[in-house]
Amino acid sequence: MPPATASPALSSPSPSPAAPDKRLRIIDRTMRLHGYASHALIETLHAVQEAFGYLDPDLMRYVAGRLKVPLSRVYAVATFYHFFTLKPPGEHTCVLCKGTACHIGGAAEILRQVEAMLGVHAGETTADKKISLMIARCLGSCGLAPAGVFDGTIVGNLTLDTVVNKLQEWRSHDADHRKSAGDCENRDRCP
Amino acid sequence: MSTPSKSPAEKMRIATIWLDGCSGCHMSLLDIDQRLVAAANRIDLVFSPIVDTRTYPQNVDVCFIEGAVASEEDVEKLHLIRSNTRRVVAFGDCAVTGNISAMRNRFALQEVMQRSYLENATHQPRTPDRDIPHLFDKVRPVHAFIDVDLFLPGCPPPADAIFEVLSALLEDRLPDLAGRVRFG
Amino acid sequence: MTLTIENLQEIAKTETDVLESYRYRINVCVAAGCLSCGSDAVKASLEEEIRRQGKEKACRVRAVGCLGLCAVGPLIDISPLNVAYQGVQPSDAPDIIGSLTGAPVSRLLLPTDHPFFSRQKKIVLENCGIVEPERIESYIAAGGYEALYQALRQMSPRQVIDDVTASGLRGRGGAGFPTGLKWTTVYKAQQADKYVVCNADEGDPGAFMDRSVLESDPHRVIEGMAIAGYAVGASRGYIYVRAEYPLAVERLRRAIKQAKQLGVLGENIFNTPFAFDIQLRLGAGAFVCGEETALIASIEGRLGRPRPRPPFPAEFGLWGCPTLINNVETIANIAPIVRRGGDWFAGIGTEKSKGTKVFALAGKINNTGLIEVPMGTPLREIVFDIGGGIPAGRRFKAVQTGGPSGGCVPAQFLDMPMDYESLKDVGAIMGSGGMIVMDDGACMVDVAKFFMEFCMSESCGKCVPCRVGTAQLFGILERITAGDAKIEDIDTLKELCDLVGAASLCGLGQTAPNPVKSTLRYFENEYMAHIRRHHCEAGVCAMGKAREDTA
Amino acid sequence: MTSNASIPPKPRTDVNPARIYTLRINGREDETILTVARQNGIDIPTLCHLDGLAERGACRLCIVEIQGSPKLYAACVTLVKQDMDVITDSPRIRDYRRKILELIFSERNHVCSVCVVNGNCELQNLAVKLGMTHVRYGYLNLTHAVDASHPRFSLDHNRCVLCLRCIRVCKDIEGAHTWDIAGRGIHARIISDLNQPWGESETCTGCGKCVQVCPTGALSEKGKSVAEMTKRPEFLPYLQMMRKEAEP
Repeated sequence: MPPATASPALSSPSPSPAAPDKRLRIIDRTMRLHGYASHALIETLHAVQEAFGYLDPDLMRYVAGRLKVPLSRVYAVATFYHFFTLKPPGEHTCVLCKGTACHIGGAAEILRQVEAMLGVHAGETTADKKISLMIARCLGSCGLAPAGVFDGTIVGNLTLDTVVNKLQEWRSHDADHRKSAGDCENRDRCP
Repeated sequence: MSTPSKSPAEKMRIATIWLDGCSGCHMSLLDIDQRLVAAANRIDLVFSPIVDTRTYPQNVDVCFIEGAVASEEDVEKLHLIRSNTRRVVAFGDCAVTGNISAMRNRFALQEVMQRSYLENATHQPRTPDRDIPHLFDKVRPVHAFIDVDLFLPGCPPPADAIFEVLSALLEDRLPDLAGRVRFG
Repeated sequence: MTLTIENLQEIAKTETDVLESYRYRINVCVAAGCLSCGSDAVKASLEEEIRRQGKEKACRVRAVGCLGLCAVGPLIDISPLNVAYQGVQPSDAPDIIGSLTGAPVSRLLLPTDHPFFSRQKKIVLENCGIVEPERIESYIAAGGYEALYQALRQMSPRQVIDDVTASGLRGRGGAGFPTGLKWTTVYKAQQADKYVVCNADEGDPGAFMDRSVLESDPHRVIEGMAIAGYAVGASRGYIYVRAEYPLAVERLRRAIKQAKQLGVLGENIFNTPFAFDIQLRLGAGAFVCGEETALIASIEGRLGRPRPRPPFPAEFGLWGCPTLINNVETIANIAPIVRRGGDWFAGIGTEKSKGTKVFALAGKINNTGLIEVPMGTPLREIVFDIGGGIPAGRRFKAVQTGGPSGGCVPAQFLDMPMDYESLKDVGAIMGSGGMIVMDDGACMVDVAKFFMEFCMSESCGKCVPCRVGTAQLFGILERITAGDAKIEDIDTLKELCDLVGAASLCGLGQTAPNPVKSTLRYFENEYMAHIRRHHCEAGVCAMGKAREDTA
Repeated sequence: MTSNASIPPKPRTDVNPARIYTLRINGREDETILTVARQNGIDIPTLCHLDGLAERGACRLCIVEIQGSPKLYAACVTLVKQDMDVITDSPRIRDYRRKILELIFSERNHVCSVCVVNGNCELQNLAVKLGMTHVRYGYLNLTHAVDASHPRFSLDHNRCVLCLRCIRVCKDIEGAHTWDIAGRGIHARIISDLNQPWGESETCTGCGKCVQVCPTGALSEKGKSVAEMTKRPEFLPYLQMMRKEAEP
């Protein structure tokens, strides 16, 4: 992949990949709010991930150019902090908490079984791009251990059955509704 | 099992062995050259790839172990050596660190076998599966399995260092390896 | 234009009058714990039911913060009836609203004389479950921002610091450094620009005290920071909060906005020259950013790798300026101390550990949730009286405090007072207040392995002892729990613990061996059983599998 | 085996009798312990330190004791103070240093015998200097790649000790900041730009400073075989001095 532009890190970035996006404006706003200072890097990456779901290389390049931060530094920050992900998430995200209380409550076994069921390791997305399986260090919901987050909703007192049911629901629900919900941008907000 | 102490006239019983190595350390041993001849009348080489003994004897004073540990068979040998030898010397980098032999550790054993016996084979590609010892997933140094009394690193260890160790053992003193050895 | 104390009092009065105009105030917990059990739906259905029964004039539903007993959420409490309900479902709304004038709904009743409530002493959490976290008026009605007024208008910075020093307050983030001393250092630093940072990067797995405070009483943190800013001479503050706490982030954002609108943040606060502004910074999933120098690096948008200290942040911190860094709970103690005086605070707790401590009870304990007790409260009282003991008739084995930097306290120390020194004596630490209770179903080697895996994956990788040492330690623990270890591995384990603890650059590495050291100290027999007999008494470790694989 | 009176105890080659060097500070307070020690002819081993680069205090090989404190201090980042008594060498420090070095060796694939800098390697020399004859910890056998995409240089992650000299020289001296470190903990590794192959880096000037300062064979010149590569980081203090001169 040869460099696309002559001075890449500092070139004025061509708004990038998927679409000429409203989402880019959110990112721009975050940077503007911080006066395009290099110390806004983490805040900006948060905005990118919030808007796009992950940190796309082209977007990292874009942010690097705007904030005048070296490319390698952007990549370093993006990979140092585990909250950031460089891969697009699946349609659904299942986060299992691996905190102490959840561990004592049997989270490790649930995770093991779910990994086996989905055929992926934590941090990966199923081949059909349907489900991303993630782990959290601690959700701070220790009173409800074992806990997890299913598409943004915290669920407590998990058992293997509840997790498996939820995952199967995602799978079958989508199989039934694939066509009808096809034009909806965010499936979960569809009526 | 106790051994009577030796009078100076008595010869020191020495053994050497190859596990997973290239024999380079043994070559270096021979590089001691004429000094070896001088030492010869105080040494009895009781077991070695370069002498014609089949079984490891008892009451060995010193064993030089060349090579890393890669199989069940190697471990059996090590235990046999350890229980019949007063002092064990890890002889050369493979014995001390795993060295070249352990470079396969980064790959799965299956991959390594595939590459060496099938992909790179020019004649009758076939993975050996009979009458050979079971290979470990990871190659490890000697001290991962038995106590080692002296480490003699180097690939190979220089003849001078080997001679110093031999002399020290004969003179019942600590070898002075400072400046004489290094890894590699 | 600028806010006066009269304005404040007026807001408080209006708020109280409005509230008292309702005959019943139904307080629904909307902190994360109860929200995840559906308390927002409960709130909606209660409001719907009130409309349906035409009781809008008599009842008001309030969204309040954490009521503490997360185990049985969603929780609601009804004042002035002094009735609390647990495990409330939306379908219960008709019964609840219908019973307001009669007998309470017995199937949902949560006894309010329950030791869980009666044995606690609340300072940090005094507003939790009382004020509405999303409304500044509610906080003001509870006496909020009076302490700030008092500090700005009636005290010199030196006097504020003297009060904090006299209170004996020590850092609640873990190390227990005297707060007054820290404030004094920043106060004395001769530099125009100074900063106050609130460390809300609650990273210890098993700790959720800070989360609850932020979600339930965010203005308390803002007020504490502003007072701190006045005392040390800083005009800007940052709250570094975990991105994993979206609700806390949202409520903090709202609270900061409200505070600015009202004028308790901004220029000329309470008509004084003092100006203070607070910004939020989101953490991004790195435990090491709880370390002060790493936290500063992260606020500056850099990699959260600690740097050697000295210089300490109090002298050389954010952008090279003197910086005061205090944890959420520490800051939440400030307003009450200013309001009621350092001596009052110093009258609570033990000789060297003053005040109260919030603990997050979790693990194998009946009443999981958040509690606040005076320092020095015996562990037994916490576990068995307040916590309600161990479920399913099992035996108490140990409690783990201090997370990955802490240790475990076995049963023989159940009568120990919970304070900084006593915990240190038995090889644990106070830490931030996470308390994981373990029953006889927990394998202590597995627990040690769990924490070492945590430290290994949270190590920033800068210094060798921590980066490689934790990986080596984890490897050995993995071999032990797989039944694949030799007896000499125990020596290597101890030796590595010593090395990593002594030679690592920052607190993460220096304390990473603690869970291993502590479990070795009290449960070495379990390690031995794993190694010698390939036996895990708790049945947690799958020892057989490893042996089959090698066979 | 029963012991026999005539057999001396096991000869141990992994420990050398240590002398304790104490350095008493009086005078300037703006220099590090390392600098003052070296000015006084006292040797303290280092790895991440390099004259001319900003200090990191990361490898921990230069740890020393300060009289009156139970803690250990990295000599490269600790400033001297009046009346400070520094112990730069003692059995305890020696023991820790050797163990730290063992940890480094256990981390990646440091096989000297097939290394391009065999005989000219700082890591290899440290093993000799600290009397480290073997590694008692299990090897971690991490799998890392080799990046040979650059026309003149190559990067073998397996030989990297994460001293970050390359990052510092590229950022502070060359000003390109091509290198940085991705990930964290045991998974941390050097990357160029957005984790692109080095040869495709858009910011690398190809100056080769990183190669010269690398203490091991991780960064090397192409075309060099085993033991053929030597590094010359001596240019650094000179460059630093000249840059300072050039400043207005």
